[in-house]
Amino acid sequence: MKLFEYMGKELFARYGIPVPEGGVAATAAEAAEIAGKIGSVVVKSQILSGKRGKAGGIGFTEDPQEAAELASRMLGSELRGFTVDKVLVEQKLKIDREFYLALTVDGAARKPVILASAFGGMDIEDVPEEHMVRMHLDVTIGLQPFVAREVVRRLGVTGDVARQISAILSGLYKMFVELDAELVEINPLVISGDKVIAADAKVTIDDDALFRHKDLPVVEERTEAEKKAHELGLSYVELDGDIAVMANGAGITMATLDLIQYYGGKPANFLDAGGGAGVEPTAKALELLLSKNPKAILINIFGGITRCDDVANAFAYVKQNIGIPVPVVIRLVGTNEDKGREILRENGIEAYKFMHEAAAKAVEIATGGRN
Amino acid sequence: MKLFEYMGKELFARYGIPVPEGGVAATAAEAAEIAGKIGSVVVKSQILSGKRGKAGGIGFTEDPQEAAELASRMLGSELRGFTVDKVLVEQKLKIDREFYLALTVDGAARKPVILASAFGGMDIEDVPEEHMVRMHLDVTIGLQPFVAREVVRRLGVTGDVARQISAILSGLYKMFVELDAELVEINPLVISGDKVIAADAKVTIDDDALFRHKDLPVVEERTEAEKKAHELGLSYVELDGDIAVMANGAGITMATLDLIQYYGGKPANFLDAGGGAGVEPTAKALELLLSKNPKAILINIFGGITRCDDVANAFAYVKQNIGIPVPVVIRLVGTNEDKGREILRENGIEAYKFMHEAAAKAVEIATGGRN
Amino acid sequence: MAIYINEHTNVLIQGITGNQGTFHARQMVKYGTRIVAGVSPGKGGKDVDGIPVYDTVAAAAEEHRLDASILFIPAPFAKDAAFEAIAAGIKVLVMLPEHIPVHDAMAIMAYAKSNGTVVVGPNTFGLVSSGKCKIGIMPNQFFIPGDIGVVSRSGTLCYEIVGNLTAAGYGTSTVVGLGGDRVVGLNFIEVLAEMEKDAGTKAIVMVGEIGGSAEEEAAAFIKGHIKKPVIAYLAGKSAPPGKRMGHAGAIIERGKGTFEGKVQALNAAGVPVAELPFQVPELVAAALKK
Amino acid sequence: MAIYINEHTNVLIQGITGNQGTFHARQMVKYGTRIVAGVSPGKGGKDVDGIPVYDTVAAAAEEHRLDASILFIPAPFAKDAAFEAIAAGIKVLVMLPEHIPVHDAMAIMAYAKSNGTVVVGPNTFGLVSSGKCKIGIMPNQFFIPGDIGVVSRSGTLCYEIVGNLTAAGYGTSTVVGLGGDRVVGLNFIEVLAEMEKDAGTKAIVMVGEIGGSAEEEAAAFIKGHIKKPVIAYLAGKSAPPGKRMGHAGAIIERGKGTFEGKVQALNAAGVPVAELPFQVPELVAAALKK
Repeated sequence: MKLFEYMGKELFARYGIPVPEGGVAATAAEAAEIAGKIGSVVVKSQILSGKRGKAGGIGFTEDPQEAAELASRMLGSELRGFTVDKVLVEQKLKIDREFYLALTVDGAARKPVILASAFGGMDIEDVPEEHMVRMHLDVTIGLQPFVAREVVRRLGVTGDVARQISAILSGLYKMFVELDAELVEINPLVISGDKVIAADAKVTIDDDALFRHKDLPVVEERTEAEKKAHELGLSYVELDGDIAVMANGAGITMATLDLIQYYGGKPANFLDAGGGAGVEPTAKALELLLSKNPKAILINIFGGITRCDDVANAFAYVKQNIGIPVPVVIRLVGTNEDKGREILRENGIEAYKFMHEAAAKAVEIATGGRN
Repeated sequence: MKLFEYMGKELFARYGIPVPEGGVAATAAEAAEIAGKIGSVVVKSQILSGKRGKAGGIGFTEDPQEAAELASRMLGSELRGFTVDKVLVEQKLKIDREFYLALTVDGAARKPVILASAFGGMDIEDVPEEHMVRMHLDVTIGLQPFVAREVVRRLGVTGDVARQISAILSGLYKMFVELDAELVEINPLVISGDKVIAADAKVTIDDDALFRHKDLPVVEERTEAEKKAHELGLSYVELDGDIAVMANGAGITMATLDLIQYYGGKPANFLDAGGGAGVEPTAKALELLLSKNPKAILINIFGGITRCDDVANAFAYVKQNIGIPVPVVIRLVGTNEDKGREILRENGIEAYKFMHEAAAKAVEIATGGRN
Repeated sequence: MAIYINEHTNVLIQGITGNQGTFHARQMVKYGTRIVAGVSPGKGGKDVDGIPVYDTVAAAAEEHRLDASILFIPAPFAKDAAFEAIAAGIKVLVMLPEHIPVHDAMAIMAYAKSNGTVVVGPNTFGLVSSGKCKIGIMPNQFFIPGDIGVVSRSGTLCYEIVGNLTAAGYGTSTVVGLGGDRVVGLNFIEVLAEMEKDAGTKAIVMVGEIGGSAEEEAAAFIKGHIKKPVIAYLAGKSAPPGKRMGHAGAIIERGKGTFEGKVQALNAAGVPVAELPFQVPELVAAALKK
Repeated sequence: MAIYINEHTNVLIQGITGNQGTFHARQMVKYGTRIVAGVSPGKGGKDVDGIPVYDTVAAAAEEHRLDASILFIPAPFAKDAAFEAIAAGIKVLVMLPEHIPVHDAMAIMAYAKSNGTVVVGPNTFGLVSSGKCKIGIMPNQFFIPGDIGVVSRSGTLCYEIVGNLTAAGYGTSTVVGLGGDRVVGLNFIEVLAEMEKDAGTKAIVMVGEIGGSAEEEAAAFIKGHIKKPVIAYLAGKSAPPGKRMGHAGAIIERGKGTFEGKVQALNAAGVPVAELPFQVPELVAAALKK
């Protein structure tokens, strides 16, 4: 779950990481009030995406009235695919240097990794490797002082700035662990006079750990259909084609989409029904696919923990109770395969054995045989 | 640093470990007041030693007036070598079962160890091994729920009592780690109806970690001379003989005492001057030895990090500025030995090469040649 | 021959009394796996089809030699169960659950490494040494003995590939599901190295997908260390770019992770990449003929 | 021959710019130890008698192969320094400081074990392979090459014993100070096992003391595993019973720890125990004659 910048900064403050003075505003009046207290401010659109500046989502002013106008222009507008609901109004920093500092999970190393650079700012992804500090952490001992010493040494900073960056790193790690973050990122980390301040905040919380962080704000990135799928325990992404797809497992779902594309069709969605879904969730998933009015539905099941009879029963249930007005192509093998095929046969469907055959058939139906 | 029972129980409460209702009293009136609020109480002398019951340091009553009398009798009295300054007045528990539960450091395993038994109470040390649960903990993961499950399984308890003991164990471990304890011990851990309650508390904090626990109460177990020695960074224990001893290192100091005993003498103290003490602390240590009016002083230095010239200079300083009215036998070898011997020679002392020779000489002086 | 597990491996099931645990205990027994004990706190003393159930892993370990364990435990409790297995000295731990918090996974991997435990998963179907020992939830009928080693990041897709191999007459030696999470215990390289040493494996099939850099790293390793033929299948050619993990994600991957990049890296290491699942057996046949 | 360290061992000094660090750096160099680098945060780029100083261990490791490190670091910061050395891959870590919190010591030992680092100490004088490499604070002149291995719980008492051996014409192979704290890295058994294998060691002297059960455990080990002659000296015969660690201390020791008990255990394992330090060389001579 991605957090908005203003939420990330509230958390930073809680973990002792300095952030600019400021506040979040949902109206122009609120923005003016905050700006009035601060003076020279930056007004920043709060969306779950970076590169807001280039897209016009950030403005500077010293006048509260102008801050209100900036906020008024931003609020409700569309920016990089998101609607702006809030703006962050905060003190404009004098920027002497821009650093980059982040903690994330390095899957290959199976460890947290610190990423840092003395060349922070917008073009951080292009900073050459030799200017990028990478240090893996051993979770059995956590972030020890020696790690911070090594990071600041490699950044080439000393004295009080080094001390401040070490302290920020320490707070950042505590937050990373305690909040089950997948990412905590400060870009830029600004040296402003003798102070080091986090000028931005990107925080992503591990969705799988949200059950132990009931106190965190809830940020919803999903579309309505995706949300519904999530509530059903399904992994669902909308695409722009016309063949609705359901398979069990992320890999086989991807491979199914690949096959549709290979045969010249266009998938309407990615729907991984996961392993071991019973009759009811599978039926709900089918209803979800139907709600998008596809030209065909392709179900590709290789039953392991998923039982073929459950899938077949779900199909039968939906067909008998709700009706399925589009052609359905089913590939069904694995656990309880014979039972499943028998149920489908009773419902007028002959299941395929191979997924490429099923995919080719679905494309044929959707394209009206044009491919 | 050992804590008094009442301090341990205050900490228990802070870590969510249930303790009997009660309070600490320094006067009979306070004891009566607490007893008046509770009803049936136990009055317990607060000393840094166990086996208080057998020594008459614990009394029971239901009458506040009698509680005052018990307190009045205990306060100021001598008990097992300690003066009673405070009594703990607390609710008398109905005892259904007595368990034993402790966490300490197992040096041989280099790990914390849980010790637990369903046969707690006064005779815990005699409980046979098969009724004692021992589980080592891996500090890299701490006390995980599975450890508590295994402890209660081996204790043979289930249901809500198991749940309560698990919770107590969890609090106990948190306290053990956060307070740098060497020992946290509950004996007995009482099953009273459907509640599990810590009826006693033995807590020892690691002296070497006190620097990070400035908020803990300070309990002084040392005699005045031992206290002074501690402030000088010396390890000092008073004994009842007449040969004052100073050596550098716990092992060699022990060996020096062994030699004195071997030759028929009696050491007045154990004084380990440690490694690398400079001129001033060594001089102060000498003054400390002199303050106990020994018949002879034996100094046994094998210089490693300790420098022989520093020791010799300290001797010279004390001799010249304060005076040394008793015979001093010195054994001096190791780092800067030649310099040290030369300084001693200038001060009228010929140092020995071997410690057994020096010890024999010191005994000869102290016993007037009777040995 | 086989890697990690074989016909002598004694297997524990943690969470054996749950629906999934019981169902798959039966499936594994049917396959021939030596399921010697189960653990379910509070259920000690009961049994599941004659498999004795204990309250703790330590209690089970008092009665049985335990070589491997498989977890049928809800994600929030999986870390504790994994620690319990590792602390009891179990050397192969199969973690089925998905949705295990990534910080828990990192903690498990660190503890497993310190204790010399091989972790398979999490979010895996398990592993199977065909005809000898299956520790996982894959359908029994597809895993027939043979000399093709298979290692896969994804589950059902792996069955798909194994199904295609089986249909073409190729049995499998050991099939390992690495698991679909960001942090998992085994990677391609470690499994490839074992399969290279395994006398029962003649060719290796890698089932990968887009994202991460595991396939690129495997390719580099194959070049230097693997002499047996390796065939790959990769899913995700048609996938739109996935969600990114801030700048940090980009910095870590440094351009790796795309379908094309992976195909290029594998080809450069002499590994042919099948475009469709059913092409895998053909490529295996061609490689074995060489 | 020697154990743990030898003439090829590259040694780092953590805390080299402090008084003790600098003094003993010179002493070690004088003894012949290959001191290749020092670390003192904030002092990177300086040198001590030509020994380059770095800000961090990682920085030193970029420039030098580091086999061992010795800490001249105040106790409150020793844990961090120890972790730093272990994380940098140093395989022998000598921890001089005393008064290290026991929880810190347990954390260090756990981390060292996971990373395969041998820790000597804390609260030790160090170790020396005589004539080859000294990592510690013991006076140079007593450690002359020979074939007696010495392992001791206490520091100065060990010099005393080695001094007696030297005076009697016995040089030493490797001398190891286990350290005087409750939790230390090496124990008698581990060192005895190494000395048994070491071709440069003909006889072993153990210097023990009352308290704990290390000597009893060593005695049991010697019985089963050590064929070379072992001689012991124990301090503390005259000591009054020490302070006890609650019931827990008694439960852990179960009657072990007394002088008499230790002597009995050692004698039962065929280890003669000297009553006075100067008797050690006589017992060594007698054992070597057999």
